[in-house]
Amino acid sequence: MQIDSGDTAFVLLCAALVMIMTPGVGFFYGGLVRRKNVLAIMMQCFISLALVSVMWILWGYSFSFGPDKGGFIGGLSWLGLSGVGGAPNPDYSSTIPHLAYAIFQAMFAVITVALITGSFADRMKFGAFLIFILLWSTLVYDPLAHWVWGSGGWLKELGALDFAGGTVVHINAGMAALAASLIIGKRRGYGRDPMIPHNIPLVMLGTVLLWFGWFGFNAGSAITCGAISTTAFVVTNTAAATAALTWCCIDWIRKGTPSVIGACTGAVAGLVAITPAAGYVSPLSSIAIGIGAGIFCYLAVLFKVRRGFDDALDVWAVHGVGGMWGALATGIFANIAVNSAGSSGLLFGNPIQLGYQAVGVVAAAAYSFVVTFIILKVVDKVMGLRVATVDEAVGLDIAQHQEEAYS
Amino acid sequence: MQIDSGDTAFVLLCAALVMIMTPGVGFFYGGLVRRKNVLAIMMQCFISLALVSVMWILWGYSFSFGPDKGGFIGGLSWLGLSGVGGAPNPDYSSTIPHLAYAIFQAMFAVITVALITGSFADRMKFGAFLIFILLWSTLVYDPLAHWVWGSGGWLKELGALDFAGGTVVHINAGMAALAASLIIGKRRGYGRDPMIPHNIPLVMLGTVLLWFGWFGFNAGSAITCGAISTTAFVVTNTAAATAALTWCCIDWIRKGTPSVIGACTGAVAGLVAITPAAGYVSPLSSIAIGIGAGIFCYLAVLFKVRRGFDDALDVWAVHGVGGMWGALATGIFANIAVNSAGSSGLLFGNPIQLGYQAVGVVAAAAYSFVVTFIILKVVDKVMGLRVATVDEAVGLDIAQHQEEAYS
Amino acid sequence: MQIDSGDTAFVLLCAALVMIMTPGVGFFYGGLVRRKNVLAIMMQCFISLALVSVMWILWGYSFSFGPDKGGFIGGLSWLGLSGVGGAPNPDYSSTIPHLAYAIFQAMFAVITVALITGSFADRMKFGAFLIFILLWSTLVYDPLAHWVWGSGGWLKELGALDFAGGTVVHINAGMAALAASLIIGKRRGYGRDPMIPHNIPLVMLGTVLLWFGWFGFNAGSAITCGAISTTAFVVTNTAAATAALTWCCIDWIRKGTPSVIGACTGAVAGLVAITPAAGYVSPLSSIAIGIGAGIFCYLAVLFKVRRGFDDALDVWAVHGVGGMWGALATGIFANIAVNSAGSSGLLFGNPIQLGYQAVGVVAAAAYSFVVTFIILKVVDKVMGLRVATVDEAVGLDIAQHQEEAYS
Amino acid sequence: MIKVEAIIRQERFNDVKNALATAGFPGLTTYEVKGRGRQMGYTLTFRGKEQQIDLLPKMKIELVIKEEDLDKVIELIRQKAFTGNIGDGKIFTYRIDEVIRVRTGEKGENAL
Amino acid sequence: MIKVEAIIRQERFNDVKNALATAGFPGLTTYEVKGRGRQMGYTLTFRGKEQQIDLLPKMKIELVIKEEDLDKVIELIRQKAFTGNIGDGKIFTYRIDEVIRVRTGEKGENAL
Amino acid sequence: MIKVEAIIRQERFNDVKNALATAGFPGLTTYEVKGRGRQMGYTLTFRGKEQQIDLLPKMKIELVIKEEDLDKVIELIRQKAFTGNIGDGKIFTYRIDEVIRVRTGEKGENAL
Ligand SMILES: Nc1ncnc2c1ncn2[C@@H]1O[C@H](COP(=O)(O)OP(=O)(O)O)[C@@H](O)[C@H]1O
Ligand SMILES: Nc1ncnc2c1ncn2[C@@H]1O[C@H](COP(=O)(O)OP(=O)(O)O)[C@@H](O)[C@H]1O
Ligand SMILES: Nc1ncnc2c1ncn2[C@@H]1O[C@H](COP(=O)(O)OP(=O)(O)O)[C@@H](O)[C@H]1O
Repeated sequence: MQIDSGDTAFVLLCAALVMIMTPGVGFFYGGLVRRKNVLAIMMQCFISLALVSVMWILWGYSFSFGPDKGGFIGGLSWLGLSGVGGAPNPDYSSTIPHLAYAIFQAMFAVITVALITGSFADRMKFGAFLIFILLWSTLVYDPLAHWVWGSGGWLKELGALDFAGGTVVHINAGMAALAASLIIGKRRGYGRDPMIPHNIPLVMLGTVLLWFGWFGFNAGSAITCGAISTTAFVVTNTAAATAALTWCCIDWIRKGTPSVIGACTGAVAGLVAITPAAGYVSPLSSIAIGIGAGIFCYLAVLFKVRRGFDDALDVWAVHGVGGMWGALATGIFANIAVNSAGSSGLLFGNPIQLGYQAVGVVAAAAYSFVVTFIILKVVDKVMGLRVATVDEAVGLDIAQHQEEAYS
Repeated sequence: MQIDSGDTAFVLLCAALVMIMTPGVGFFYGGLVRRKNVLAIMMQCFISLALVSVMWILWGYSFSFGPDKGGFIGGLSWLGLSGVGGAPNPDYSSTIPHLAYAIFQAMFAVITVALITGSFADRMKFGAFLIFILLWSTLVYDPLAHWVWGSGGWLKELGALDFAGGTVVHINAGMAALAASLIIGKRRGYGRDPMIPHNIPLVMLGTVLLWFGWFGFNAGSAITCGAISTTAFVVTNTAAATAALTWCCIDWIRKGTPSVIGACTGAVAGLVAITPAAGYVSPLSSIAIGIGAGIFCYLAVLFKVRRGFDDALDVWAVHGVGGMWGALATGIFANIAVNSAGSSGLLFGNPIQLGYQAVGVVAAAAYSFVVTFIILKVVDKVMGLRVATVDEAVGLDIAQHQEEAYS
Repeated sequence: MQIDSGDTAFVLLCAALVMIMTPGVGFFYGGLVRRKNVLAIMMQCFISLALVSVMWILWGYSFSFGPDKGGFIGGLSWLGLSGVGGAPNPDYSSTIPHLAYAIFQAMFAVITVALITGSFADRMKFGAFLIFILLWSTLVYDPLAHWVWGSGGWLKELGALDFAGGTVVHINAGMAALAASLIIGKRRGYGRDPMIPHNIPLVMLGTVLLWFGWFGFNAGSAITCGAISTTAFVVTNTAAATAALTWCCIDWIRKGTPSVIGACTGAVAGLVAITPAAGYVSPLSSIAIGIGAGIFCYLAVLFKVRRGFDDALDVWAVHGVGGMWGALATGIFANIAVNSAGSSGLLFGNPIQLGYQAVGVVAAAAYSFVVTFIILKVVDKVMGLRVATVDEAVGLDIAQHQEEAYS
Repeated sequence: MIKVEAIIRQERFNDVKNALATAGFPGLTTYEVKGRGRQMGYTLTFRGKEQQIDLLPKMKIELVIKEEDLDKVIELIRQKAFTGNIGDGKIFTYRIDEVIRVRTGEKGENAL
Repeated sequence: MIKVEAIIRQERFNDVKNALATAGFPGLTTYEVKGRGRQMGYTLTFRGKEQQIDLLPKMKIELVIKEEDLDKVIELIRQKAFTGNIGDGKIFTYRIDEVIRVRTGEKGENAL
Repeated sequence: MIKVEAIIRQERFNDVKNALATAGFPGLTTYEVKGRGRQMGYTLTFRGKEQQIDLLPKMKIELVIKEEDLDKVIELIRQKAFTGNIGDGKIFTYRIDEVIRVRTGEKGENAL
């Protein structure tokens, strides 16, 4: 096994692209909240980058990708990245340094945590948030990553496909967000006081960094650079575009006009949905996946509003539901002609694949929801999750960080 | 023909860089307009990305690069990207997947449309804009791309050089913008009410994303990564830098002080002008091209103000005139010693090249202006191009999208 | 020697990443200053990009990397990049075009100048700044780059290690900033009027672009793409993360709460400190380096406040002190097992390396401080460095550029 | 001397401002406000959730004038700010005791 | 008619605003201000440097009402804006001569 | 009680504010406005196009004081806001009927 400079360059640069998605989430969410809370949520995203990066080096990578323990979790032999070096690893990265694979994966662990922050926006204690990251990333993310991608992971063995993290990242973050919003409760004044996005250009900036970085997320997940990464790149762009258009159409019909926030949300929904399918489907299939993403996530948003739980920035509706649709769509549209290392889905003569996908969806959703629920209940008991009422009224930026965003 | 991982990585990542230019245009333009219209123009750019991406998959690539029909347009055989897959294509991309070439080109089709929006800023109906994109991209962009870059295109056969789109993208967008500004008329209050850029840091952000993405635009246009892409990269940076300095100098002389908007505009003018020449000229020549870009585009802006047509954000002056200068400068400074696959220009003993370039300029400018004019006249008749007066006064963000940028 | 497409793609794209760091510095600094001065400092950074880019083509590269003159400076033979072309150069870039190496290095020369602007923020004349760049880049940056990286440079011959510019870029910029702040004096109203960062999301944007671009800065400095660039990438991310966390911890202890600006500052400090060490140390060592960066730079900030010199945006404390710590840390943590082309440091049995590093630190710091001091004294005498008092009160944006950032 | 405070639609502001200058009333101070009146606002939908926006952006103009100009100024503002729809705005007037020009120290009507 | 100017905490603003509407006083104009009172501000530390912030963000509400409603309105504002800590704000009142509704030209209390 | 409204140059604001505190007048409310007076603005050129900017950014300070302090306060503001050039600003004064401190309910001069 020799290191290929092109593949290595590709994966490293894709890791950089994925890295910028996490602050991208911060800008996206930051623009959507009220002015008094923008720093707090950007800070949560930024600290996710810092804290999970270090945890990943110390134990996260080992738990996720280390030598398999019963299909459920990785072992301890790669703690501190010991033994993870410049040589390729036959299981994960046969043409690039093992270390390059490890850092690429680090960025996935980072962003998954950041995505959840949208659900408890405007009311989570910063200290409690840090404890939550530590526990959640270790107890929820690491095992799930192992199931799906780790050598020996049970979902991988089963044959469930997840090209770039529809299950591990998006369903996972979405269900954790749902649990979090139920436990922490609604924002003060929810449904009475206006809660208008305070800076839509910032939302646009976040969306753009996400779309841009998602090329690294999906195409980089090929871990080599050739036909598969190219396909992943193309369908990523196409699904994002299609879902943005779909969202605008629904908005136009329902509200009389399309909106910037709608277009941005739609694009993200499309990016989410194509993620598990990216290396397995054709460009035309990605158009179908994008349309589905627009419709299902839009409906999920409406459902949430009707049910009245306050997943403030729609993490569940966009990432949870978008991820589920994407995982199932992979079981429908996957085509072995696109990627000989994958398998075909329902439409290409292999209906059982849809079953595997459904197992993955259910397992991931249930595990994430339940364990997140327990973690948050415990943290809430021990130190409280929610800031004081007056702090929520004043805004988290001043109350928690003694800073004002603009002056 | 084998796929080269380095070349493929390069082209895919360059495609990502070009992708980010389109929202970059949105930020650039968005900062330049008044606060009440910033979302509308960012939305136009963002929707260009979405809509043209999908169109490109469905028919745009086939029309532009499909098997030649009489030198004028591509055929229908690649509709839906059928047959455009993981294998290289000898005509366009002998070392990377054909699909990679197709998506790289998609980003060019996207940004060209977005560039035009600056001309009718603050007064175009969003619905009419969508119809305009559909028609314009199909009837103007696709043929022009075929003429210049398509295998068998008549300008390519003639020997006109356009390394990365001076003709196809910039002259084209600039002349379309000129036509659009003439048809849609001046902004309400033009010349009376102040129309001050509302957010210059946003203009800077846009400029920076453009400069950054332009490395992908120009260097990526080599479609391989080696000496030619390196040259293109270097001259791109140099021309942008030189033109920014030139613009500042002129401002200093004329207004007594250089301005941020001037520096940004100058940089973009330099980037435009070096585009057609990028793979063919030496670094020292790129300094000359940058200086010319600063001077000619500055003069064009003054000319526009004197003539009183309201190309609101100077698309014609910067992209149209800059593109023309660049195309002609390619005929002057091109040097076969830089790129053996190109040819030399006037200064290096091949004056006829300047003639070919002039033919390209005239043909592209005339075609773009005339067909754009017709398209817009038709759309105007059918549904009206311009928003109601009160909507223009209130601002497009609220009137068209029911959103306010900042709150 | 043959050109490797993967290595070339990597270095070119890394050059693009480093390019975006300079406007990133502009956003970082721009958010930290008061609203009336944001354009002025973004403009200084942007013009650094423009002016140094052109200077580098004309003479900078030749002075820095041209054939050695006595270990002190490069010769004139590469003026105008003559002879620097598509072929590899055995001394600097054996697998990529020499020109690619030259443009990668250009971006380092650019950003070093931009970093200094934070020290004289809010009070430097724009004209004087331009003269300063011209002199400083030529008389300070170019020689120092030659000493450390130029073939035959005396510090390189001595054996001092500087993987990606801890000495050349950061100590250099930091000491120049110290000299500048002493000469230009405190901001008007320093210590009396509030000087609150006006736009913290902009600070975050700058930080993010820096972190993102720094992957290019450090990993790209391997000039090939394989195990070394991968290591550099990983330790860069880890040190940034660790230092951000460290800074937050200190803030939490001292002020009762962590802040966004603190987290951002910490991350930059970590990035600075890992720069000289990037290709030579293990991930675990980078955690130690990051913690040290957080502590030492924090202390340096406190020291500055106590001493009362007005290095407005802490260039000395973060880049100067961070760079020194990084250079010494390289002499402590370097491990030949990580990079066989390097050498080991104190902890791995080679204490003399720490000595070499100390020599590099002292030489660079002294040279930079003294020559910068002289240059600024001369410029001050000839044309004055500082704007008029009323201009400082009104703000540089209006006074120097006749523009307002927001309206 | 009388102070006139007019709260008008933002999109009518430029016309009002220009008309005042033309009519010989250059002096004014202005800023953005949010207001609520009979026009009780409207409902926006963000991400499927309806939001009641009861405060709408308006422009406030303050100008201090001689008492004798009052009717003229009010008429002029009304004319230029008028669209006929709810939300056109309101004008308040009250008496001012003294005016001082900072630069010269002039007082009273001379300082206007 | 009387103009009431209340300068209150931003975080109490929504409650005050809603209560006024409920009590039959929809008309108001509001904007963000910075103020200093007994509450002399606080000290922030940025990058190790202490900064004295003496101006704190507040919300200003202006509403013109009939004289007879004055006590009621003041009581209502006080109640909703109250936290009991320094910085709760102040209310100023003064007489207004005339009110004109731009749309209709109505004057006086009818125009409120 | 008297309300003093001073519209001054932004760059003089810190000095005025500090001087008022030192002289025993901490209480004030302030916000950014745009204004036009004798200083009719200036012409900017953006991208070759001249733009007439007639509204310039100013700082407005409102402070309510006891009548007896009026002259002192005006003198102080004038002194600190003065540069001698057009655009130095204006001061308006008018009588206030009542002041209420939200926290305590105190009224009148005690509430200042
Ligand atoms: N009683 C009031 N006190 C203070 N401001 C008021 C009052 N009534 C209305 N306003 C201001 O005037 C603006 C326009 O009032 P609006 O009710 O829309 O006018 P109309 O009733 O004439 O249609 C409001 O947005 C608000 O700022
Ligand atoms: N004399 C005054 N003139 C104008 N505004 C004032 C005055 N005193 C207080 N204010 C305004 O009221 C706000 C609240 O005042 P503060 O002193 O904090 O209230 P309290 O003394 O009741 O605790 C201040 O921020 C300021 O905007
Ligand atoms: N008649 C007026 N009514 C309200 N505000 C005024 C009036 N005249 C001036 N101002 C305010 O005072 C500011 C300074 O006025 P200016 O004419 O520049 O002062 P001067 O005439 O003393 O040079 C203006 O920007 C405006 O905000």
